[in-house]
Amino acid sequence: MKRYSYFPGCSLTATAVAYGLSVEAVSEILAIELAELEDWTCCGSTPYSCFDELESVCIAGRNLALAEKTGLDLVTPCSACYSTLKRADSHLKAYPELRSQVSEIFQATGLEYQGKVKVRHLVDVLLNDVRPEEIEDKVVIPFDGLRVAPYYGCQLVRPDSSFDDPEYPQSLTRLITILGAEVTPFPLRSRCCGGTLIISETDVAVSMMRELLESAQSNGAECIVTVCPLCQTNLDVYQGMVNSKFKTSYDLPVLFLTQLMGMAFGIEPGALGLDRNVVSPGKVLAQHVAARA
Amino acid sequence: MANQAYQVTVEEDGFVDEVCSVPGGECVNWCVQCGMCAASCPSVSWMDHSPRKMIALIRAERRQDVLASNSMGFCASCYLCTVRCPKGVKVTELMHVLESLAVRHGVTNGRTATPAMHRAFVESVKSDGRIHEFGFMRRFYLKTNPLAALKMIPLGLKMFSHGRLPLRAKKAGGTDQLRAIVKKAEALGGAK
Amino acid sequence: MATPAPEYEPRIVGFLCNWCSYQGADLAGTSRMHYAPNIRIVRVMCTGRIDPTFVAKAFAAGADGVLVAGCHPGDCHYIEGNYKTMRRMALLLKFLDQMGIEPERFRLEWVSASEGARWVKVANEMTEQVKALGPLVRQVAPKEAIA
Amino acid sequence: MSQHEHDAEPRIGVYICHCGSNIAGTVDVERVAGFAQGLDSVAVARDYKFMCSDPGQQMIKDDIKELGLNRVVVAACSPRMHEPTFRRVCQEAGVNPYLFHMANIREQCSWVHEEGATEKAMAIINAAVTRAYHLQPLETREVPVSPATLVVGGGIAGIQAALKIADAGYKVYLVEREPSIGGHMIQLDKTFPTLDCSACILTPKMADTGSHPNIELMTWSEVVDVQGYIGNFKVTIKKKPRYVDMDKCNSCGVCMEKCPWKADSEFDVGLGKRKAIYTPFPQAVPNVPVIDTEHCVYFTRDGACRACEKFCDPDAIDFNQTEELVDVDVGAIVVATGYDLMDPSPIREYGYGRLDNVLTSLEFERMCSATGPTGGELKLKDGSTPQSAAIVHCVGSRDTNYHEYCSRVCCMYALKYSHLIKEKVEGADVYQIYIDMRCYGKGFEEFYQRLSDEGVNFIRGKVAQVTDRAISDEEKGKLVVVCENTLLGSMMRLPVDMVILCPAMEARSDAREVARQFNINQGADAFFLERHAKLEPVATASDGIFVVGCAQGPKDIPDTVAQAGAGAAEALALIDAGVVVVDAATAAVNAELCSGCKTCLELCPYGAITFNEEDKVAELSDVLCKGCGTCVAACPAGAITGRHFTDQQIMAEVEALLADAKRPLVAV
Repeated sequence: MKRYSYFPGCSLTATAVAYGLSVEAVSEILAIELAELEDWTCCGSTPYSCFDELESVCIAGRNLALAEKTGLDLVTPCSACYSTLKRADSHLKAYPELRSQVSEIFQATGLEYQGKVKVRHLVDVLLNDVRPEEIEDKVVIPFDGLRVAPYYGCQLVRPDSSFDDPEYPQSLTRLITILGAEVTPFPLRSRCCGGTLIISETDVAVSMMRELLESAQSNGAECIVTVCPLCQTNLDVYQGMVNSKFKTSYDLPVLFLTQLMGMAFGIEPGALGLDRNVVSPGKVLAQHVAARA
Repeated sequence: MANQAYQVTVEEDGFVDEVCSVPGGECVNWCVQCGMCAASCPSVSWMDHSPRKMIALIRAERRQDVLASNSMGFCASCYLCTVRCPKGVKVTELMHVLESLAVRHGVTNGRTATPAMHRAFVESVKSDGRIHEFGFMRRFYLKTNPLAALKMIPLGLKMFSHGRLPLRAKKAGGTDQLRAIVKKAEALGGAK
Repeated sequence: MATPAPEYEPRIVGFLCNWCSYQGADLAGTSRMHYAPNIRIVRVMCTGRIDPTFVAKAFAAGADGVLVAGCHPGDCHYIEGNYKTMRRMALLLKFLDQMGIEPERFRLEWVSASEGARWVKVANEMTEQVKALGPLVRQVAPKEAIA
Repeated sequence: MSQHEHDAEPRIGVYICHCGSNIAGTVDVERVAGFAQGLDSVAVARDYKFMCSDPGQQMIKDDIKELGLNRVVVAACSPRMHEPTFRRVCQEAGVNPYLFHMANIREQCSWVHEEGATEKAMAIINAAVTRAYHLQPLETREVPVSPATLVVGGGIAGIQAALKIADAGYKVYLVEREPSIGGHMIQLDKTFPTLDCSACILTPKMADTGSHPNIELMTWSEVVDVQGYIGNFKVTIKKKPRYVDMDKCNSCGVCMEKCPWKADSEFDVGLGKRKAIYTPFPQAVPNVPVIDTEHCVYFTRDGACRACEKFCDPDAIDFNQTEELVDVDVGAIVVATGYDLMDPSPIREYGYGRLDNVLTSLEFERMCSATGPTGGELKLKDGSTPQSAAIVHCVGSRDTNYHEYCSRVCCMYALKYSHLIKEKVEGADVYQIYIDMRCYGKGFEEFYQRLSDEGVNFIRGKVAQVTDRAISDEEKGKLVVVCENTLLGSMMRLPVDMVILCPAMEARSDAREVARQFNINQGADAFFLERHAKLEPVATASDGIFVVGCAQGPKDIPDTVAQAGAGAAEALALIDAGVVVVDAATAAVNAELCSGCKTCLELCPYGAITFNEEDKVAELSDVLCKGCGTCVAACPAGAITGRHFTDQQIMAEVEALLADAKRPLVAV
């Protein structure tokens, strides 16, 4: 049983609730104990660091301080939280003045952070702690040749990825193929989906997404698999907007890696939140059910 | 002299120092103006000034031109510029730094809604400890562009019907401590 | 950043090999890098020359910390002197422990001729580390004290 | 015990150098001088602007005579800088040079500290004076120098150095690991800024090298071991089997015609083919082929084929040749091992190796060369002629993700390329995408001007991406180069037929092993480190071993040739002197104390210690001993002394260094 301190991140309680469900379902089968960090709050996130440096580091630092008490690695499935928490940790190490300010603030609220927490993304854990061989053993209903475009997005591998290439990441390939699925070429696999610009500068984000969907479809993908709540929301929920804006007809389900994994483990769809996907994956998955079960 | 025209618009000195004083800002001194960041940026075509030019303007002490530009508002934080920069400039970080400076100086830009979105986000975090997407989006749209809010209704419904948009916010356990921290940070010179 | 502070300033003796670390320290100078003045350097041709008693002597003479720096393993100007040092210093650490000298007061580092910045880092870290420990207080167990 | 039985009580002179303001700027030199004056056995302490100047040196000499000084301490720069100078001064004034000690208060004090510099300087000088007190006079020995020189590497640097030394009448062993000398230069087509043909100017030198009576050329060979010391190196060279008898072969080339087996040509960087028995290029020196055992079926399928053997009139083919080890004695070594061109494929966004028609500079040189795989024609993968090309500067150079340094030659050969392209393809569009044009050399700026007139498109920016993803019709089927025109502040997508990358020049992949073999240092950039960046540009950390050409750092042909000349001059100066002085600071065994435990024997890396079986004691050769002191520290009986670094001297230095520190408290 591997134990970790677990930081779901805000999205997993709402827009990406399916991610939260599938992560829990899958980790149970893989004997990963994810102990949810008590009283965790927002990671601080990009918007906050654009608003106020000190506050954003404090807010992220608070979660780090809580995690430090558990003595466990802090795992999050959310790429944005992952990069934000890592950023705060490295900022606190790189900038002494910031560190002293933050510790002053923390003292006043009975917190302390010594910089001992290792922030890790779920993908890192699956790849390097659980390891693909073990995951493969748990596959009961392999997909047969489901063609998947692995979408990494940005913040899983940038600015500083400890476990994959920042521009040509490979880590998902192995994790997807062991499920019996096929990985299609996807040149834009680590290009940006527009992130939060979808809210403030919708046109910009939507045109970025169009390129991604185009690249995925033209390379023969039947669905996109991602590990970032925001990427999934953008590509899934806003796919219709792309279609209406550019007169396209993309119909690409966008699944979380853990949803795909859960299916292969034989977990029933409801428990993986498949009903939460706006672009329904039902049809595509059905085509591969023949060979399954 | 030809560059007199520029001299007129040169702001009072100290902007470079100010940028450098914020964690992540010091890297403006390393830039060689090669434009790798600009050519790697997915949203550069929407920006008033490319990231490279932003650094040039900073070095020219053009505070107003920098802080009033929409460039930060179009940064998607994809960090492609950062990993490619041949001089190790953390361009994305810099964009965040500049936006926070704009907030501090109360400089706003009419042509990007991103800062308003960020503010709405921050307010949501401060009130509930976690981000409550529905509340935050509603707050944002109503503040910036109620019409857009209307356009968003079908989309919101779509998410709602898929159980992805809880309407009521749940206050997170750590909220009070978080607020205390923020208060202290503000006292220490964080943005109001 | 340099250290000078009102509080106590530790004395640290650095034994540096002539070919790598001493040159590295020189490079830090020619590049005008600044670091804590607490380290005072003794030049030897090779760390292999360093007799553990030198280190003991330094502590006895009032050093709060001792640093030994030589070529990176495999780069020794005398082929493998630094490997011998490595083994020797491992023993020394045990001895220091017996003498009630915290192991953190002693450090073995590899600094090459081109690593001026690394020398600065090592010197500053060592100073901070020893400063944190405070002045060297040699605890002598009663028995020894009598003997 | 006192070591002064023989000589008089120490009278020490201490000289504190201001070094202009380099030291005086941060160290209170007057105060330090006053402090020194008060130390035991110090007869005189002075401070002066520049101790290394003539008046400074004279001051020391006068004091030695007038005040009867018998020991000298100079507190100034690093001993690595001026110790030899002041040792000489002492000697000239009749004081044994080993009674001089140098206190480093510049590199390791005034330059690196602000507060506390003066105090530290005083501690350093106190230690220096104490050490000087305990110093003992030593006698240096002169040993003869073997009059030959080893030159490692047969590129333009090695060739030039070898010829200079050989012309001066001294023997040279020139070792080259490839089948022929010529190096990178012989692969180049034209040379900037004069545009003269590289081969045309190099082949005469290669021929001279091959035929020079004083040069023993060892191609297809590698240095495997280096022993000894300045003036007396013992070098072992491995001659790889050529399977062709050098003496019998008449270079007719029939074997190469008849050989049916092909492999990629290293010389044409994979753009062309060569046979399994081959000379890398027609003008090879020596013009004797080698058999590549990986592609020759005689070796892969034992005994098969033998075509070359059948058709060789002089019976030069000899499949039974074996590797040969040759030992040579040399007095000096010139390392001219050159550089590697960086493989740009890790820079994925440039598509090298993934996209057709993205070339490296070296590949383009071969394509331009009349002797190259395309006979000098520019050809795309599909055989057609490129109508447009983009030349990408700073690929892996000036980039902290790869190499921080500037490779120095790319700007100029890039300019040369635009000229060659326009010369070969009428009206071709050529784009230079650069960060800065660095045209610092003689005639370079003029060349830049000339090329600008030829209508090259200069775009200031760094290429972000080379892609084949077209977003418009005019981009279809082209390579698209993405960058910002930083002077216009506008984004560019340049559709071109060919992209030429200018990759960094980097240290040889085996530079680390070579550095260890010759006992020289590498810089942070992995190139070999010169002893002093300005004043000793070709000397290394090891006396008698010199480094020239691109092995020391990226440089163009003129600089390489100049440096090779410097290396030759250094080697000649050493050899011509005929003798070298060996440092007297070696170890010595005290036979009375030696217990014969033999601990020291296997410790010595130079086999300087032998065991005298009759007397059962260790004996030490002070010619072989390099004075590292490892045996001294290890001797359980304390029977070995490290001359000039005795326990007593070092202990005293340590104590004095801490004179101002309080003793550790003892808590019982």
